Amino acid sequence: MDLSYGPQYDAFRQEVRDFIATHRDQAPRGQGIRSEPVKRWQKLLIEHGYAARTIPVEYGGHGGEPDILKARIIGEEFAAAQVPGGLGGQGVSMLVPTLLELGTEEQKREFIPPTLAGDMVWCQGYSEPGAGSDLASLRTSAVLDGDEWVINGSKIWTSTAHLADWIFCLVRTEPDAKKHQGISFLLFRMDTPGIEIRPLVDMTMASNFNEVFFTDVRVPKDQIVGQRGEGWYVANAILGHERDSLGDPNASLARVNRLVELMKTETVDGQRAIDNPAFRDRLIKIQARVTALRMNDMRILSSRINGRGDTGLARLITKLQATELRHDLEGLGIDIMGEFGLMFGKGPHLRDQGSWQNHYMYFLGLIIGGGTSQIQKNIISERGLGMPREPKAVVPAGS
Amino acid sequence: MDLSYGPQYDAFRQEVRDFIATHRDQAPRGQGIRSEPVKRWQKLLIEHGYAARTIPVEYGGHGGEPDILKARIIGEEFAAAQVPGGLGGQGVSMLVPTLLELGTEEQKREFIPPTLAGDMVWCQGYSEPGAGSDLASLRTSAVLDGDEWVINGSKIWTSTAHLADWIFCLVRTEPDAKKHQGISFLLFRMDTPGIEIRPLVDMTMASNFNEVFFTDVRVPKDQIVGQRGEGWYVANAILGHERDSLGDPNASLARVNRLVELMKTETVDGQRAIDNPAFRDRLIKIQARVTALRMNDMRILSSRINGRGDTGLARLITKLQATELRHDLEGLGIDIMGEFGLMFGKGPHLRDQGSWQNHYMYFLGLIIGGGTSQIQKNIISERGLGMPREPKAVVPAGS
Amino acid sequence: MEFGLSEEQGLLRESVDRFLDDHADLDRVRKYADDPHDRGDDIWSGLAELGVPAVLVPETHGGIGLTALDAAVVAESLGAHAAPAPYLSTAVLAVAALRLAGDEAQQGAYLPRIADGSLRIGAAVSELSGARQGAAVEARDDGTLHGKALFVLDPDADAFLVADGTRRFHLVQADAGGVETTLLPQVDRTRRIAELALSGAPSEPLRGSGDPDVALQVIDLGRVIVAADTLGAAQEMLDQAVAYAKQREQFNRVIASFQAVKHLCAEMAAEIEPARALLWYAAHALDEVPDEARLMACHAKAHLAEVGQFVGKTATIVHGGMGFTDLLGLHYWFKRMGFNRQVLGGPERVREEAARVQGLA
Amino acid sequence: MEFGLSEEQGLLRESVDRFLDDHADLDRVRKYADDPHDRGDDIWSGLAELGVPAVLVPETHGGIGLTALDAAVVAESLGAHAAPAPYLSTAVLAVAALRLAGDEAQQGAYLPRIADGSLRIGAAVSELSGARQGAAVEARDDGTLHGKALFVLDPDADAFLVADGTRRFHLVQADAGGVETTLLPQVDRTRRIAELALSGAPSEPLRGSGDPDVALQVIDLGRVIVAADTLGAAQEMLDQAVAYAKQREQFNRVIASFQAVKHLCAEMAAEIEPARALLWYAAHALDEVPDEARLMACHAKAHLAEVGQFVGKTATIVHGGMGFTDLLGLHYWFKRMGFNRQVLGGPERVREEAARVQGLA
Repeated sequence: MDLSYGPQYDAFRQEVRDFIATHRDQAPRGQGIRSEPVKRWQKLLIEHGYAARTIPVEYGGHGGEPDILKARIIGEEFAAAQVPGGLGGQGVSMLVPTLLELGTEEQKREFIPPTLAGDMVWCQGYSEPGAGSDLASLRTSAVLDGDEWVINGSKIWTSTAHLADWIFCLVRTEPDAKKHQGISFLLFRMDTPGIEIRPLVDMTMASNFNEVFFTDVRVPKDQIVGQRGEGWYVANAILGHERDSLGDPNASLARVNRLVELMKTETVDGQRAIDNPAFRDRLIKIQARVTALRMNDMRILSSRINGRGDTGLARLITKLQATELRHDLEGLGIDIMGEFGLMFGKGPHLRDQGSWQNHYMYFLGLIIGGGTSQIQKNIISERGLGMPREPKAVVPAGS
Repeated sequence: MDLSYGPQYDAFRQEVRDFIATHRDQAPRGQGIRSEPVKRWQKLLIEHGYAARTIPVEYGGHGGEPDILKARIIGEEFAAAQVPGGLGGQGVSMLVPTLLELGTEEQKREFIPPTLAGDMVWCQGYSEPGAGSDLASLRTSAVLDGDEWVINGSKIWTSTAHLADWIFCLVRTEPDAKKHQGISFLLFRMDTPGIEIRPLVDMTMASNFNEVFFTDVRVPKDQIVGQRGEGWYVANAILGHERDSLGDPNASLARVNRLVELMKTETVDGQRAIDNPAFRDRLIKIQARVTALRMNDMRILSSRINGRGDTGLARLITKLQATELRHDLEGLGIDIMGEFGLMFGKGPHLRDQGSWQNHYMYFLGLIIGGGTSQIQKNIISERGLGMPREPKAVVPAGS
Repeated sequence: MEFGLSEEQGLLRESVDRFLDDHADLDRVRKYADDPHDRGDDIWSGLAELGVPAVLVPETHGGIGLTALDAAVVAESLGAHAAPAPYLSTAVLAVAALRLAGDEAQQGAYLPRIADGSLRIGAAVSELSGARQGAAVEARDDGTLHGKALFVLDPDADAFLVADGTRRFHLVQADAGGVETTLLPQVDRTRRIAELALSGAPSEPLRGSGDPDVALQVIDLGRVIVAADTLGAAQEMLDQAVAYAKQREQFNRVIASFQAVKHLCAEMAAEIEPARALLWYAAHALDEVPDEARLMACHAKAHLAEVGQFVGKTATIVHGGMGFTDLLGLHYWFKRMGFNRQVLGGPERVREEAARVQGLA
Repeated sequence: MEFGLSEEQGLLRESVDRFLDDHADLDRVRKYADDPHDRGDDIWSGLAELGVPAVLVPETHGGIGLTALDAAVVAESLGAHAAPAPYLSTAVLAVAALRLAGDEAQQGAYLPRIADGSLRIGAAVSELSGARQGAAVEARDDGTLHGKALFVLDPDADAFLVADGTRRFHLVQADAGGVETTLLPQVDRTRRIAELALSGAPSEPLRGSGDPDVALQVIDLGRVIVAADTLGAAQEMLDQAVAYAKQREQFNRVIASFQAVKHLCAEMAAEIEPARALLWYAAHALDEVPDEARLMACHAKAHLAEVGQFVGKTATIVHGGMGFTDLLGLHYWFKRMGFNRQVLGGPERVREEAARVQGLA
């Protein structure tokens, strides 16, 4: 066990700190994703290798060698300094890696540079109202008509649809093929005629998501990644990435620490929450779980760096445990405040901008989204423990 | 809501109390089930209608009218006075009601009177090592050879096999019929040649159960209840009774009260367990659950008395909740004692004869036995909530 | 012997259910949630026609003089519909305070108007079950009230029941001088709460509330009613989850046929059924088993809070992504149970009180 | 950077596993459990050949001077095999006490004999993590010990490490006058504990133990080792449950294909994996991160106690009736984790200590 990153990384960490100290004045402050400060900042980060670090120069990246620890250090230092890092979003985090792996040379040159530069914003069109956990049963269709795909159907949970220039979208192109084999991966502009976006209000009363409806949307034939019918495999080539990003253990740690502070100030009948032993017991239980997941994350990181394949189960359980833990943790925050914990929306007595209620619900959403806890348990038992899939059900004829 | 039993029942309760006060000297004290004091006491109870209350006189019972409240009062008063009630055991509680419902007149006259009198002791042969929750897949076979059934196979969890004169036993008599339809319900003597009994040690290190092996056991053809192939229905006619008897809420209440006493005397570093707020919080949580199940039980009782059919779900959940609750409750008892809670077997520092450890394990056994919690949840969702059975699996040919 | 609802109680429940099905459906609830000027008067006056505000008012004062269990039955229905109504404050807490501590004149003046639905009384009693820094009301000899009350139920009422720092009750007219309410936006938009600032507000003391046990009895009743609201909401969420699972298809099957989904629903039912019996008994005990009343009220409040939290989460999960959206409005029940968990004491504190009641703490 | 076991630690684990597979299988464990005269000498001497008792003994005293994490790796293997061995008492607690508080002569006298397996030392330290009425040891100026110690680990040892009421350590020979042990039959039959009555027993103080923190450091280490034992046992129970589910058929399918069974196994794995990382870090922190050592030891002890309880119950349920019987011996692991839950502090008390360590209580 050696938890130091080693001297060369200490030097790198110092570099990052120096960069932040020197340039932090130039960092954007709450401006929108298309604003000049944001784009300038992104450009600066790419130049220094703090964004798009491993993406080749010819596609607008920094062209550095992959280094998990450097990536981690960059993330840690920008977070600690509370300075925004490189652009995120589904274009950068999902489409770019997909194109790098499976796109044509033309596609890489056309789409990656503007995406990285912040000039081209993407949304993701995977989920459908009827499909849910059974993603592969999607029904949005694309039919070839001359040189164009004609798309009809709808998507749901498209988080930046109202801001996006383009969408990467799964559609059914081979209606007669088996479920997973009839899907293609298309790219098209969001201002194509026939696209309607409706914001989807969620239980936090925010519209973080949208529904997107397609009516005879016509898309050039060659805006496909991979071959016809390969869309499922294209999408899954990077789907694992998304799962890892939910329930960041360092965010949970920060949240526990905040909870401790809150417990020292919130009182009922003159008793501080931290002096209520039942609350304290719940706090320490949660603190141990947060610590365990942080260490689980360290173990996964270390295993990646050292090229070991011994943390398969540790990875598979992360989404399930991290989202459940955060939901519980935020719920404790509400409980220790009592009625103050109910406050939500703009008003007096709001603690931490109402974030305890907001996260409590948002993490319930994450327990469900990206594969519900039930699906996660299927995956853990099948891939992690080698237990058999459920036997195929006898489907009555005609269904 | 009217929780009084009414004046006529108050009078009845007084009668029972008077009986106990007058006769308690005659009650057996720990003697075996075949002993004279036990049989004399049983006879006295039947005469007064405190045992075999509703069973016709011609079969050795008291011949009273069914009255759920009187039955409850008898149970309450004998328990409160810590005086043994009428004989229990699988013969009295399971076979007798089965015979009353489905036995022939000859069978009733032959088997019920000696069973009630304590002269004929029974064990139950339902479960098999290979069958478990899937009781109907049992494989013990009975083949008709002339005027006799020839039985081969084995049974497990037969709790009084080593004490019993007779067994009521499910066997497969129609190997070609569908699973549930090939079973018959046979009665035979436990001293029939070819029967071997092996005690089954359980995790409490006691031998409360046995395995019973049958090798060419020959049984007269007419010792069958119901018709050939009807055994599954015969057995299920009364199987519901057993479920109700697990996790008696009044026993749980007594146990909580004992736990409170224990928490007042057990100390660590000079602090009584009851003064440890984390333990106290766990205690009150459990006390609420015990109260809820007691009230659930009252509701079921009331619904029976009043001939209502509105407590179907309340009944279905009882076994699941009561066994899990008792397991948790006994576990709290162990925790509040710390290392003293580990003590088991004859030795110093044993609290309550080691019953906390013993029950902790025994109720884990009850969570499993008589339909595991998983099976219970299937039943609750299907029968209670009308959710569909799992679709039939595609079974590969040949299996 | 009869453990359960009487035929009359069944009919009461049905009549309230039927009215709310028709007049407080989800669209109506959404409208209330979105419009701060909507007092839900149509709902309350309709409920008044059914006798809902009169449930606990004695017949001598124009009420129907029913029991706490009847009041709980109504609360179950309100919870099941996530219905906006000043029931807890007006029909329960204010009526109980007037019955226990009001003099004959006060009872005569207020109870009939509560009973017929024409008078709504908000409840500023939160400090009785847990006071916060800066929140306390002082009653001066001149009959004026000074100070601040937090988490006041139904701030758009005509008058307020106010508990002062000595656990005595007072009535204050909403339009009196020195009375100022500030809405506290909170997560459950089917109920409103506010901060009440009192600066020399003229008030009318309920003189019988010198006995400190009176305030506790009012809170006991309030806790049972809040727990009943959660019971109704939890049952509704389970019902919705089961119904949704039976029609939603995934992987070519209705999801109700998946063992994992079935077991989630079974676990909800297994929690709700005994909780219902506990709740009914706790309500019954308030009138009929005084020795157990306070303990049972604590058990019902704390236990239903936990059951409600479990069911709220689990029913949402059974609905999948649809549960997380506003489309089905499932979150109105989720948040209502979240509200119920905290008002009149969160579960940890109420359990500690249950221990104290038994002499264990 | 390397979070996890080194290659050497992997080999250490393998070598202990292999030995215990062969020489402490379930039959051997049963024999130990059934025969009070069986000290498991064959197992301990075999482990000694592998260096197990020497793990924490410095090289200068004939040991191999490894880290707390190495010691935890060994404990995992012992837990996984439910192996009877005086590891916690002799190789961990006594060695730690001698290293921290023994003088050079004492270290020279005892550590080499511990390291080669020839000296077994029982541990009478339970009062350090929670004293019971009547249990306390007093050390008199004449070097004799008086009083009673409860829950003494490995009572059939050659000598005892005894903590007195001032948290100082002493060594007492088992065959000295005034030393009497009474076996305390308990549920986990893979370990033995006793009551130790000391009436003027001659003893040898560990003079460095005047610093009260020394005793706490010994307990910290002991807690991590106990938690590691639970981790090993929990993983073994999960492995057995999965293996059983894959071969046991019900309703014409292996039960491993039922979603309910799969989810139970997934839940166990989901608890065990992060607990493993926590445990490893807690062990690492004992040597390398002194600021966090005590808190992490508390977290590891309390959290593994809860994980162990969950896995013990769940793995038994997956086995159905077979899990309740003695046939597969599954209960040996169940009870071992039950024992680990209580020794050196139950979870509630250890969590309270974790709060105190952080200044929160």
